[in-house]
Amino acid sequence: MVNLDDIKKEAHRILKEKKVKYIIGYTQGANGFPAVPVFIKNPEDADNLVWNPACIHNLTRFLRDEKKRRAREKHPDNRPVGIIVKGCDSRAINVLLQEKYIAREDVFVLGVSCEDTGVVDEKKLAKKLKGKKALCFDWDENRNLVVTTEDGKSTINADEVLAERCLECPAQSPVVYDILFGDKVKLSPEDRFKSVEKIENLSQKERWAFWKEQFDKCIRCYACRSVCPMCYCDECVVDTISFAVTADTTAEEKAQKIKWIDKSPVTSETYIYHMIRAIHLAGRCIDCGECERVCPLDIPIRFLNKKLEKEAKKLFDYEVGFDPDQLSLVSSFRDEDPEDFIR
Amino acid sequence: MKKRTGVFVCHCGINIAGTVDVKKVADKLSKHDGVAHSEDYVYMCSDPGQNLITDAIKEKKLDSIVVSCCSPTLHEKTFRNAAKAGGINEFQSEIANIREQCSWVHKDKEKATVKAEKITRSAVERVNKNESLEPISIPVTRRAMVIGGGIAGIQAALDMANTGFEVVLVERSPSIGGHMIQLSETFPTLDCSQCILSPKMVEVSKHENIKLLTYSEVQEVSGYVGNFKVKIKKNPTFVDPEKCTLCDECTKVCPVLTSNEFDLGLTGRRAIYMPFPQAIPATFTLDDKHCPGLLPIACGKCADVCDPGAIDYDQKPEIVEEEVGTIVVATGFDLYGKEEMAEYGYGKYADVLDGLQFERLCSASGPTQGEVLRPSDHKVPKEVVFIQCSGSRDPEQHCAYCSKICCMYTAKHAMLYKHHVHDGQAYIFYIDIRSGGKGYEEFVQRAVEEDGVVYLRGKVSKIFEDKGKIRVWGVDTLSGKDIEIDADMVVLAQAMRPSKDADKLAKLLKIALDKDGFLQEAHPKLRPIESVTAGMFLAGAAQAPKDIPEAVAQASGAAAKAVAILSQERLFHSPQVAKSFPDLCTGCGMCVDVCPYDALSLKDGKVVVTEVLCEGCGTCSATCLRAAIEVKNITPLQIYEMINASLGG
Amino acid sequence: MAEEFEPKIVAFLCKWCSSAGSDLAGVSRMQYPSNVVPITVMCSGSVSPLYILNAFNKGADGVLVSGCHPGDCHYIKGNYYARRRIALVKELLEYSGLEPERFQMSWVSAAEGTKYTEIIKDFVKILKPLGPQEKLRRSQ
Amino acid sequence: MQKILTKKSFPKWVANLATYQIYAPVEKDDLWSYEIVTADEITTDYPNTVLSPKKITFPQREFFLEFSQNDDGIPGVTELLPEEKESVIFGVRPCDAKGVSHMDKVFGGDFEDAYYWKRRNQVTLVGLSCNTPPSPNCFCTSVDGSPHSTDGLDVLLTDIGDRFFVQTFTKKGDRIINASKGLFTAPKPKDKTDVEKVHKDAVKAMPRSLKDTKKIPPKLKDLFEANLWDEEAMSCIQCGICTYLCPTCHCFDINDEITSHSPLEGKRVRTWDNCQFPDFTMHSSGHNPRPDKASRLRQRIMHKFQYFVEKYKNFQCIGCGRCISKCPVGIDIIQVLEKVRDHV
Repeated sequence: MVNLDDIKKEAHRILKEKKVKYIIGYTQGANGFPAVPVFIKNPEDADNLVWNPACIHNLTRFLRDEKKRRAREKHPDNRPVGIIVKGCDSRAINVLLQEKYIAREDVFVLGVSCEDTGVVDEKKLAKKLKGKKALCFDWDENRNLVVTTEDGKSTINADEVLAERCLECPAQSPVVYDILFGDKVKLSPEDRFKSVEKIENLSQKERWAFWKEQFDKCIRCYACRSVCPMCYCDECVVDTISFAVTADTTAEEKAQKIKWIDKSPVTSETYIYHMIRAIHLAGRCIDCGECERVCPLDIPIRFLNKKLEKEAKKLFDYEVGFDPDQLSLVSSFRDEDPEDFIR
Repeated sequence: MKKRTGVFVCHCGINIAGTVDVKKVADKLSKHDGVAHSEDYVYMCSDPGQNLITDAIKEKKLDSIVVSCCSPTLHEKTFRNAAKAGGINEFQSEIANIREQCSWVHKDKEKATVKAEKITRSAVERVNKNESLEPISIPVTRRAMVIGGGIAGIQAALDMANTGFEVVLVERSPSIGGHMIQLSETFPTLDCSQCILSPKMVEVSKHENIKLLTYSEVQEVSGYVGNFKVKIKKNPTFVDPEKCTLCDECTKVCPVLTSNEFDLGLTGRRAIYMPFPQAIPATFTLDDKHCPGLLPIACGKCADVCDPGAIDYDQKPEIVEEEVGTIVVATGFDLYGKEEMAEYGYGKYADVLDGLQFERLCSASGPTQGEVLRPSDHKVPKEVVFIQCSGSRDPEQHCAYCSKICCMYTAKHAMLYKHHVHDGQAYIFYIDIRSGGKGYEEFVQRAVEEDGVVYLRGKVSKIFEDKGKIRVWGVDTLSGKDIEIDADMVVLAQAMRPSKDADKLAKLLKIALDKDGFLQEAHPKLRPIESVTAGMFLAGAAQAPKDIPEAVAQASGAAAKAVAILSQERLFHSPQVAKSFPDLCTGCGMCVDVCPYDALSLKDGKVVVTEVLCEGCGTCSATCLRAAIEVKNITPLQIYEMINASLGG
Repeated sequence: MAEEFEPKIVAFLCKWCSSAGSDLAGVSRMQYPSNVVPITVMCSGSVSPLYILNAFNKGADGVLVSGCHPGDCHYIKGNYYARRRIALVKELLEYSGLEPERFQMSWVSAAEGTKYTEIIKDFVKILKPLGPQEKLRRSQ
Repeated sequence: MQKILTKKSFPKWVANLATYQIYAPVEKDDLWSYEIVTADEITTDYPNTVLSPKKITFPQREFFLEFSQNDDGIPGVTELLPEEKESVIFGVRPCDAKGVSHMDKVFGGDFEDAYYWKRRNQVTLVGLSCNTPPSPNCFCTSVDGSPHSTDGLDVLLTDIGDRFFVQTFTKKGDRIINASKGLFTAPKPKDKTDVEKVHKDAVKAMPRSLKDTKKIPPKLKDLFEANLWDEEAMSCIQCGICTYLCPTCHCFDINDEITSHSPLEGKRVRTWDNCQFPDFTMHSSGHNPRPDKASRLRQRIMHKFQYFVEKYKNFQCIGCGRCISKCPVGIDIIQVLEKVRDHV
């Protein structure tokens, strides 16, 4: 079992010893669920850290901000950043390493094992609690969630409230870390791709009906992009102008900006946006499910990424985020790659 | 800012105009954004047609042109030159292929016209975003390398050296000369092989422009046409040629006896030896595989008797690095092993020889000083059976191809045999006689008529030893009769195959092999001398089975090709290469991984392009997630515009 | 009377094999429907998924990507990367509800004019009953 | 005027508004949103919709004009105004209505935005006072609002058991009542006392609050350079949720969107834009006056609680709590404002 005090102790130690610049972790949110990211600089604040089933966020997203910050500063403090990661998040670290976006010495990884559970799906829990506010909760040893609300304790079986991605997670404990909390486990769920098959089994017309309805909800707030640890491009296809623009960029170069997608939130444009997003995450998405969680309109974006995760595994035997030294999915090939779809 | 583009629609007689309303296309395009001039003409590629273009460029102040005509593979150059002549950059010219990809494949005039329009519009959109480019110029290292010191390599080296360029000739064995120096006489003139080759060998050794590296092997090749860097491993001979006086004392005391490669095992040699009397360089070599002397205190006899003290057991292999602008590969051939021939006794029988062994047997400098004697008992063979196509033309078990020279040398062998053994009888089993070549057919006739060689059309099914004879079972397919001959000697015309380790070398050089393992020419008809890699040329039997004249011809051809490169101060490389955008690059290195030419590398976390290595395939740009790299003049923006134009209307 | 639906096809052809192959079809005067507008690229490996999506977005009813046969790539291995990339795009598009028939890939060598002709003929035949592609098409 | 409408006759009333397009909150997959409905789909028990009625009065995308180029390359342009269609939106939360009224100020005044008003004038807002808070993050009372505020509404309904207490404040409001005079009766004293009680209780039920908001605008003036913004923005991911969901955010972008390139066809389109997006303030020179998320978060707060207040004497924020509920990283505007208020 993970012991929060161990985490706090270690956090306190590395901050005190000035090993790290600050620690990215979780703390209690204003209205209970979920937890919220916190950035701890002073050893004494280490006490504010929490570890519970509400620690949903993939904090590696914030490494991008740190990198940008360092780029801006004249005399940056280049000490590593302490970061708390779950199994899925740790694989994001591996991908960032693989893509040379960060160096291993940039981060001090405090890995926390989800052991045989994971994080709670906010919406599932809300349904269970029928609008009541969860005051505190944690897993017991029988994979039950013990929740306390204003009217007392109740226990819910993990499978009923776990985030779907956790039920399909291939690595519940971190694959890269400087220190590990909790037990190392590697459950391989009998079906990692259930959510994908649900849609695959629909007919082409049904699939389209399904996705059209989903895409038409999209308001292009780009939260899915903004929250994704892999979406770190300086310029995104959806941005109207390029951040690469500098004082000496010529008018011609500015004119080179291609409008792959219009700003109008209409089916075609939104469809293209989500396709491009999924393709760009092929072989890079580690299924932390953040994109789907943050969507204010509950678009099951994760299904798109998960599909490509499945194909990468099925067609190319490619697993994401376990080996920081492997070639990326689209910059490698095998002679035996399938080509039955090619005429 | 849109450009001022000129559009020129070609009728190509009726080839295009027959199915495409060229006037309409020209008229429609004249209204396309950025088109300042648009016209049609019956033959754009004709001089008047080209003048039309150059004039229009000048009069209408065009800064780019699109020619709607045949495939760019045909006239791209023509119209780029026309653009140049008009005073604009050649890369401001694009071709819209409305013949092969439109008029020729459609009948419906209306539809074909619409399509021709779209194709042209998309070319206009492309050229609109074309950069003016200048070919990338690369300084040339004006030296050449020849790999392989057989007749082809020698010829190529001499030809290049004689044009005044320095040549590095690399040979794997201790002496140059290759297989030709092993031959006795050569068809169809029967002149002595060594007599015609050794002068060339001497010339090589004396030539001021030739740097000879024998007993050496290529280990590493880097760079590109005009600027290759080659690492060569020089194996130790343990003998200093400067000091060695060729007194030959050492061989007398050497206790080791091993089989002599030069005589193909028909004789033996010492561990310290000179491959053959005319060897170049003329010096001894101590073969460390057999010499015990290299082990401390083991032997050392040769060193003791060597007054000049030329022998140095402590010699180590050294790595020589050579910079050259071009490379000629002449690694030659080996014979297909007798041991492969189940039907002919796996080469177990002493009196079953292959062609080269028989050459040695006939050679005045050979084991028997030119007397034809059976290796087993040194008796004069009275009946000799020659078997052609041994291992050739046999896709099931051996080589599918025809080794080409066997018909001729077998005829020669039979003839030579008769000249040595007047009362002997020569039989030749053959499938076909292929005697194409100057004086070749006559030569074969001479063998039959003057020397009474018996030609039997058919294959030999089996040979085996029986009471000191070699029994040959065959069939004469002309008479249909089974034939059994008790021969004293059998000579197998073994197939020619690429020399040992040619494939490894090809890998180092990044040049392809064909299905049989011979070096692949760039084009079977039009570029038979070039390899697929720019700046590397092929000579001799390394490319395909050849006889001496062919090998020499190709060698001179390769030399000429190589000199064509060396005679230039600088080479020019297409400027349509990758271009990176550091501001967008995050240094993930995916493009570096996919580049087939190692043209990309990371420097301080950003990708950089080595333009001379880039062939402009664009795989990097499709791989990049951040649009941080693209190929000039076929950028994503241009494709984007082309897509839009192709779909409009 | 309504005239028959004519699908619009964009074909990305690699310069060395497929484009040459379609040239050969021309030289041999083979006949195929005029629905396809070819865009010649250097290598199938240079075809970005964005091109494919953009073609559909700008009204293509079908998209074809064609390159050299495995092993024949003029650039040694570009088509292997294409094969992998396109496989992913194809899976994704089908999964998200696009008719699978609308997006195809083929290997066409410089000698395969006939094959190119057949591919285009069949493609048009398959696309006609599907009608116009509206899903990714920018129209509203 | 003040009236009483029994819940029984409510559907009849809606039915009588056949000439109008009727909008009301409906639920699909746990999400509530304003959609075109029929009388029987309208309910009084619903949480905050994801998007406020802003999506109707100021749609995320609207056309300005249509352009094209004929065969001879001659361009043509036609103006596109919103379609003629009167509509009534039922179940508008008082805070959201206030949002609309704030937006009226922005698009009205010295310069009137023709497109906005063409649409706005055709919309009648029928509010429903919040007897129970529709969101755990409601705090309208802290920003000069209330669960039964009337600002921006044409009509306000209050659920008092088996009947609605109906108040109208505009001609538009009167019109839709008068359309079905017979259904409405004059309120009795009991009705009035009931309403007052319901309204009082609603205020008490307010789940969240922010004290001394008055102190905030002057305080903000001096905090432009404060590093408080850096700390608050650390966890911001720069998505557009808070602003797109905000009933009062009104920034927009105008683009020419091309549907066909040859011949050229397309529309000039206005779409929502978002001050939290990095490219929002990007200059073509490459200079970005709001280069980091701190400055963007500051902008959101400053705009709502200082700039707007200076110009219109009102908080722009109407306390609906959407930005709090939906923020992916739990940035809580109330907590931020408290830090601002108590900043020393």
